Amino acid sequence: MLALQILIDGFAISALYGLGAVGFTLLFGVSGVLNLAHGGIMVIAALIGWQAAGGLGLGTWLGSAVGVLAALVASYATYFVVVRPIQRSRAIPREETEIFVLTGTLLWGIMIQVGMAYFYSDNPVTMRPLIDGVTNIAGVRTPTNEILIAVISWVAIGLLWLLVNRTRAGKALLAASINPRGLVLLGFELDRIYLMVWTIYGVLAGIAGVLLASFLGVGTSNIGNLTASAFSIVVMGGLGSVSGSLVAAYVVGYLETFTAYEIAPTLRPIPALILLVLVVYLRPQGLLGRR
Amino acid sequence: MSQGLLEVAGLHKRFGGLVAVKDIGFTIAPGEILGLIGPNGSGKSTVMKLIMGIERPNAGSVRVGGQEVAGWPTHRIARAGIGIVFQHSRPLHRQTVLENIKLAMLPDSLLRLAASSHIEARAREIADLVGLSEVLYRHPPTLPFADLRRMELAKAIARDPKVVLVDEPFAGLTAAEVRAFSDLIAGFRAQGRAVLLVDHNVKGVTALVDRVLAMYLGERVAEGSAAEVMANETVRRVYLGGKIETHARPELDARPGRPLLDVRGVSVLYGKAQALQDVSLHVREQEFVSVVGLNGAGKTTLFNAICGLVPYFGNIAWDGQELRGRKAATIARGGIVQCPETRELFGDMSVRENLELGGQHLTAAERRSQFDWLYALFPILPARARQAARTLSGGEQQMLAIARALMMKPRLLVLDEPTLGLAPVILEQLSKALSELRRTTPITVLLGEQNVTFALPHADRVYVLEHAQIVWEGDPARFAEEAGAGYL
Amino acid sequence: MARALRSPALWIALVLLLLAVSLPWWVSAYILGVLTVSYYFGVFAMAWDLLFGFANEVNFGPTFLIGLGAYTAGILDNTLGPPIFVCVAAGALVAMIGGVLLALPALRLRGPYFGLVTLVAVLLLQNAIVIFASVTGGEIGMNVNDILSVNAVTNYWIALVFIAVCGALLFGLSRSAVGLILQASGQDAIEAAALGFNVTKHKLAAFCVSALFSGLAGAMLVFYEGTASVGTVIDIAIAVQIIIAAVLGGRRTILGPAIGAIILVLAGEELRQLGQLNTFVVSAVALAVILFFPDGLLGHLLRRGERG
Amino acid sequence: MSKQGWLRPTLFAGAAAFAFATAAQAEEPIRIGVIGEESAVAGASLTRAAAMAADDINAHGGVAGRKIELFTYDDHSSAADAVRAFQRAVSQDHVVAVVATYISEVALALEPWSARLHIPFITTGAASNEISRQVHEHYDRFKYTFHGWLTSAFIAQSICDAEHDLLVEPFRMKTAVIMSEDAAWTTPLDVRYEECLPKAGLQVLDHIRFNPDTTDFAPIFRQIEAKKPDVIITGISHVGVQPTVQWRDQQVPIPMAGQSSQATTSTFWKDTNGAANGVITASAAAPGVAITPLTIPFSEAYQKRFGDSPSYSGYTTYDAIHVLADAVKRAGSTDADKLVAAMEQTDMVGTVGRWQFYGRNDQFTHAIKYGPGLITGVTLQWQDGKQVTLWPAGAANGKVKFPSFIHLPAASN
Repeated sequence: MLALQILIDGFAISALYGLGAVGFTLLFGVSGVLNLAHGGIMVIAALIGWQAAGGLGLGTWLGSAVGVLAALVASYATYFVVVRPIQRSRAIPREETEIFVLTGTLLWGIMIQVGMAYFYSDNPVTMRPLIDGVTNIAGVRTPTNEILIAVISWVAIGLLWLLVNRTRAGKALLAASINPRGLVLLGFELDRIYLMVWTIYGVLAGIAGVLLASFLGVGTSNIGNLTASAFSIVVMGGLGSVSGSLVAAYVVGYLETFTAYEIAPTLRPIPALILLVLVVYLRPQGLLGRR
Repeated sequence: MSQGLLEVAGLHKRFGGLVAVKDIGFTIAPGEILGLIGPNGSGKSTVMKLIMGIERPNAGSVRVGGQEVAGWPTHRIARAGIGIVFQHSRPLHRQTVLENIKLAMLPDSLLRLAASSHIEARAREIADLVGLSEVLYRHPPTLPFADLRRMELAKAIARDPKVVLVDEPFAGLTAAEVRAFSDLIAGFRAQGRAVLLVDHNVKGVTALVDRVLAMYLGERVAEGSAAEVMANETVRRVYLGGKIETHARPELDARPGRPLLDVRGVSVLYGKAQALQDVSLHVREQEFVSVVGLNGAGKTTLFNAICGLVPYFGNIAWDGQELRGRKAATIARGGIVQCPETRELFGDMSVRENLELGGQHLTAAERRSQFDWLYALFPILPARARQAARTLSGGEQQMLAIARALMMKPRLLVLDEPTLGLAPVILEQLSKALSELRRTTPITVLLGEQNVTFALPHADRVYVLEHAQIVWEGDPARFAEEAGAGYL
Repeated sequence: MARALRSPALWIALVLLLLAVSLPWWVSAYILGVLTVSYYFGVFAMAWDLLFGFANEVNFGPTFLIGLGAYTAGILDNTLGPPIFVCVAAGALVAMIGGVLLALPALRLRGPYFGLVTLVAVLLLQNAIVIFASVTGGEIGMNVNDILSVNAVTNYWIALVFIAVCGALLFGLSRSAVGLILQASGQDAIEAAALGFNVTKHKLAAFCVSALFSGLAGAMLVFYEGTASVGTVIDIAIAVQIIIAAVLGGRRTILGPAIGAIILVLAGEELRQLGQLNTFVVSAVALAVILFFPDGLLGHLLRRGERG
Repeated sequence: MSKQGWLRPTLFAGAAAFAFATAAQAEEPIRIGVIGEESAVAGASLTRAAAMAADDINAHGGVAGRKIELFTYDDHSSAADAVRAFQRAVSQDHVVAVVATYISEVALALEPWSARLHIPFITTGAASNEISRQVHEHYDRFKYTFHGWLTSAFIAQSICDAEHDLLVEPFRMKTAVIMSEDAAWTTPLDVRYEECLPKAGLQVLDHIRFNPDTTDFAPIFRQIEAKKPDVIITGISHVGVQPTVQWRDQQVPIPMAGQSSQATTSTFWKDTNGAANGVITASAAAPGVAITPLTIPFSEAYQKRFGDSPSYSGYTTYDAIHVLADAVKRAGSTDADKLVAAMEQTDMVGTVGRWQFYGRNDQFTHAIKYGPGLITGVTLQWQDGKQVTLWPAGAANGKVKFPSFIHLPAASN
């Protein structure tokens, strides 16, 4: 019974973690960027979606769409205002671009956090559930919304998989993550590829954001944690490895849920953190990473 | 065995499956200079790293003045008396030349915060010796390339090592500078140090070395005086190959009208190193033109300039139009397709996927016909279609790389070092494929090679590139007697 | 060392120092109070720069070291209550141990991986403090019984002397033989080793020194503010501020980061009228600096000097 | 760059000093510092209410002819920023007293400074017992600090009293599970819960503390359900929206009562999309509830001026300013020690009840007195988008009402 509960509760939250992390890792894989404004972009989607749905009365679904759109815009802004200028700057030595992108996106994330807090206060908000009511799974009363969220997350991830492995554009994306130079030699414009990956990233982060708002509720004060957890999950799974991130997301999600049930709700985040340190230390390339 | 300052014996190094160094051994006596030569991928640089402890040998011994140092951490080996002059290094940008030299003399201690006084004086002496006295207080970023190399040399001298390893001592230097450096290195002999010069070919180091050891594919192929090694059969085969047969088609170049590709006075600078100097060449429709030259001569740079991958001075015209300012991808789509020496395959993707990416811009029908044609040209590929490119053998990877490039239906195929590190059997297959290509299609090819046997049979015309300049141009048939010797 | 005297950075710093000395006679106690805090931040930033600028290790968690120092000192003071300087020393010591712990992964991991470990270290410390609330006061923090002084001017002098001494030591170190070796190791470990330097040893030392000063400053800050809390000495936001300060002032200059920190704190205070938006403005400015003067303010000046 | 950094403020200081010097000839205003945080609902109410209080007082001729002048600062909920703001208020803006913060961490960080700088300081929202304990233990050092809101212990007490009247009596509830965030302010709260809930007739079946950063509450609710209590007694402030939403989504059949600070804010219904329906929480006051004759006028005026209703810290701050003004009047001076002495004598009716402070011999020195006829706080419930007051009976304007998914003991057994 308890095991089943953990199984069910852990599933949706893990799926959400996964969805949040997948875009992040894809972005790194293809363009080598670790976007520390990640949490900020998710929260933009959540807050604007919430306002569109409630304040502007567009309803949950339309509102969510608006939220995702907002995240997309934010993702473009991150690329064009922060990341690309840094990558192209002559004044920044090649070997230091990485740390500069990290610092830059970090600052950008703070700007987003404070800016959003200015308009929406730092109270967490929640989208109305996409569907109301609860479903009884073998005696475990589960919000139907939670099930739907897990489903949507997986559909989104599935679509991503199809895009990358079945479409021409996706193949190019995959190729870029393996060997960008080779791609240029075949006459592909890397700029287009990057634009595409930032688009995908924006949409994924947006969906994750609105789902989070509808599932658990989210506010500007969560931004730090959201970024940190995406970062850790991605590193744990192996930077750039999509499947790795998914595995890691479930490991973390279940570990947290299990801790909350079996050990103590106060210790919820700790085992995951310790595990992360161990993984990074003993297997720096991550669970499924190659290097 | 003779009492040498540096004694290397039975050195072995494996990287995963491939054996990079196989049972290499030699001795260098005090005041002796040994040249270690071999083409790229022959493992000579690895040998140097193994001696210095940058890589750990799987087996073998390295003795300095009788002391076994194999497997030690680099800094202890250095303290044991081995110094190295890197080809590329990153000096301290915020410190002056003088400080950079002093750095090399500091003790490896956390407590000695201030450098002792005599160091200053010594550093100045060394600076004078290598000819840096003019620029003592300049910062490295503001120095010309030759002076940077001088500084590296100075740092090595400052450590007063018993053994000095020098990696490609003359790369990127002008004739005058080469002379100056030769004298400095000769100076080591006078000081009774043991010197190991690592370079691509004998020619560069003949004047300097007492003995030469030639490597190929990780193995020792010859040892002896420079003259002996140059005369050695195997060495000749490695560099020149054996007997050369050629079938040029001079009529092609004789045709009137403007050439398809026209390179005029192109120069390229890497930082401060002159990688390409006022190079001019042209390629006509359907011609097979070979650019032969050793690694580091500038072939790859030339090709990258043509493909828009590096900035250059001078002009490159494609089918009458200036290429300057076009993005690499645009040029590639415009018909100039490069198959680089690094191959740049998509390792985790299947052979078929690699080819499909090459044919992205084709219609489905075109792609199908291309597939059929290429699969016929390289029969091994269809058998491997589902396999990940990473898992292919070197030869198969090379064929895939070429096939992928051809998939794009190029008007000009730029083929850079296709033979790099490949076994003779594979070379034959590649060679067949090229002649096939030449016979059956109107394609134009610009081939860069250091392996002349491979390059010449397919060439209508040959250019020889040396020290960033074109030094010879002409009919492959005349190559052997006119350029061959100078080439070794 | 001879050249250290020729360094423009040193002269800029000296001029600013003289200025700082003169302040108590003509600015309000409040501004002295703000500067006092900014000086401790200055030391944080300098210690961070020693790791990043010289050893080339990107430490996202300087507050891990600072927090260790601060809380050790605070807890010691509230329990055994030895003289303040003993508590501060203890804090510095514990921070140093923390530094070694941090160095272990650093010597194995590269770039983002190490960065993440430092980040996690902070989160773990943060959680630990909440869990052991009985001694640490949990997230609402702890008041320490003793403080350095109530008098703003006295506090100012203490902080000024502190930053001056730390600055001198760190700057001297960075220009000393060891500093050179460290810089070489950071820039090209292989070549440094080939010159006969034990890179591991020097990097480890760098971590210890950086940790030592972070811990010291952290402990001092506690005894100045009279409270230690997650929000004031451990929170990631503080770490970010320190990093911004270093980048703003100019990495690899030791003194630049200190100046950056002071500017940052003052700016934050100046813009207090903007309420919550001041953080936004400060971050935006910092971002602009990163984009347009990646060398930072002092770094920019020095670069000019070198080119000339 | 750094030059103007410190030059500019000095100029301000100089100018300000000059201005006040001249003003002093006439009636020098009483300067009071207010430290809040704009981006938090409670923090914003705090500064706004202070402004209203000052305006009201000044409109009625000020204090013995002296106007009240406020200096407002934003501390971003950071102790460090608050300390700096406090220093600025004292040494640059020369305030005579400071009203600040609803966050215990910040209040505790400010307390030693009010002691060092001898500046009376009232916190109008923090709950930690520590604040008044320190005053009690080191009276001479900390006597300048006053606790303008119920301590955790008294919040717990008022909740026990309220739940007894609201749940135990009418619904025959017998058992409860305590669910509180693992924070310093809840430690004393829980201690008092443990002892007063049984007295109130609710046997405590279990006691769950969780990490304040928790976002997924499903496990916690399931654990609680397994215990089959009649009611969940909360002690949450850092979280609020999330547990409430999941309580609704998961349709946890057990009512939530106790202290949920976020639920006292007017935006809570919107933030939770109505999941708040049926949530019961303690608060200082509620809109449209006449705890005293002053309550409604204030909340309506606030509503008119700022568009939403004040959170609990708004009411207490509004009163605190009046308490200060009243103390200044009685002390006839702004001298810190005289002021403290006067404040200790405070007996004044405000918007949340009748203000008195415990003396130095009471356990909670300088905290406001709790009890019927003094200050009890109110207990309210979200019903269809409105906060309905249920307790104390005198102020009640509605009855307890639970959403459909709640099983009441009557039904269940």
